[in-house]
Amino acid sequence: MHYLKISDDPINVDALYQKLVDPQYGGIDMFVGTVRQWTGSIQTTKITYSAYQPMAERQLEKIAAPIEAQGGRVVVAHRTGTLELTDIAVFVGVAAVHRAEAFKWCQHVIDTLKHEVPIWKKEYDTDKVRWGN
Amino acid sequence: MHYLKISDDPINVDALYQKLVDPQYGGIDMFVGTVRQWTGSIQTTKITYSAYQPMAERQLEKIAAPIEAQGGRVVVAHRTGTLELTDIAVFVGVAAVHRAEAFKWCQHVIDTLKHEVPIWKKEYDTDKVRWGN
Amino acid sequence: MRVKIKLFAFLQDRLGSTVTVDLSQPVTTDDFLMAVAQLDPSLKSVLVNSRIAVNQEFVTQGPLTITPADEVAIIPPVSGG
Amino acid sequence: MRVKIKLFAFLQDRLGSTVTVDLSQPVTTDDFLMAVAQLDPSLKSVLVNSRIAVNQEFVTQGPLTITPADEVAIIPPVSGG
Repeated sequence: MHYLKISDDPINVDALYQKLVDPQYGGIDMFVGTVRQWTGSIQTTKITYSAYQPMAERQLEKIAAPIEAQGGRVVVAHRTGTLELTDIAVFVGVAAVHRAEAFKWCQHVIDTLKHEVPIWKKEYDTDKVRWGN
Repeated sequence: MHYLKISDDPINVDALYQKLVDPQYGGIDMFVGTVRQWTGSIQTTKITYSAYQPMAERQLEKIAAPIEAQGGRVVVAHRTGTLELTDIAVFVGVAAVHRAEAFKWCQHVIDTLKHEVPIWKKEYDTDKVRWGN
Repeated sequence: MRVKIKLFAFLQDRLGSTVTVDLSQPVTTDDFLMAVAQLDPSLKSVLVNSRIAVNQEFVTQGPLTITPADEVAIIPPVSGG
Repeated sequence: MRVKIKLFAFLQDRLGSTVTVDLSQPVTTDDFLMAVAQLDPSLKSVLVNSRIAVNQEFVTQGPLTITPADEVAIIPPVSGG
């Protein structure tokens, strides 16, 4: 039942929320990562995301599988391409019977994604271009 | 900047998400509580929420204030009236510079709401009507 | 002194949205709860788990001095969210 | 044996989306990284923090036997999310 997608398409929060709705669930936690303007004194103007797309979707599959095996539902969307300030880079949503699991699993997915999923950002800052964090 | 509302109006995830978007933030965590069908062997058909509305909004204000003082933004909406299965009872969204704070604060708001905000549910189950949890 | 008390949830289903009780000042939170329990002893188990709000703020046990302008409410265990 | 390696992110900006290197079997992950480092020694600091994927799965150090059908990629530190 999960939905894991890496694409150039803009991310629509409401459409992804709808995929998590089910009478069996009572708690849905959603994390949205957006393009932030300031990191200390560094000013970002845009970010380009690229991915090793088929591997990235396989890695997401591995992160989602144990959560789904425990009865949760996982929805992840990650943008590629060029994003402006406030654009959504990533959406992670987890639906669960109870809220504590929804929070725990959602945080686990985004934390793991940031280490194990081959996606990279090229950040255009006013002083220079930076790869990664 | 926070938005705290208790009302009979249906909750629109996208409209509330938009209130959290700001170039200063990079992480937005949103919790949505929906009407669940099964609690063990008890089957719920609908829930009516009622509130001591002005006090409930004051209590939400107290929960949000320290988070906003630390730079976050808090958006909470809670329904009153009769809700069917999968309807949204509560939306809690927190925007922060970094994701760890967004998660921590969002969970804090919903956990505290469930103890300190005068809202009550009357649950219509197939076997009987139950007040509270 | 006659004090009007707002009721909610299960208490409101049983006794209506307000009750009026006689109390002597100063009043403890237990005095409010016990005055309502006298109206319907079957509510005692809910009342012992309830809190008191005066002017939309939770109050600790008291003693409190209440004026007719004050808004007093009994807050049974909440179950929002 | 000649092996085609996919590159991403900063490495791709510098060397293009694939490079071909000569390696003798069996191969360790360090062999892949060092072969690319020889093409541009300034990339060494990124390469030492990179991982190897074979057929879209991370692999540990090896030794590995690679066939022409295998898809080999160097995965620099990821920064999605």
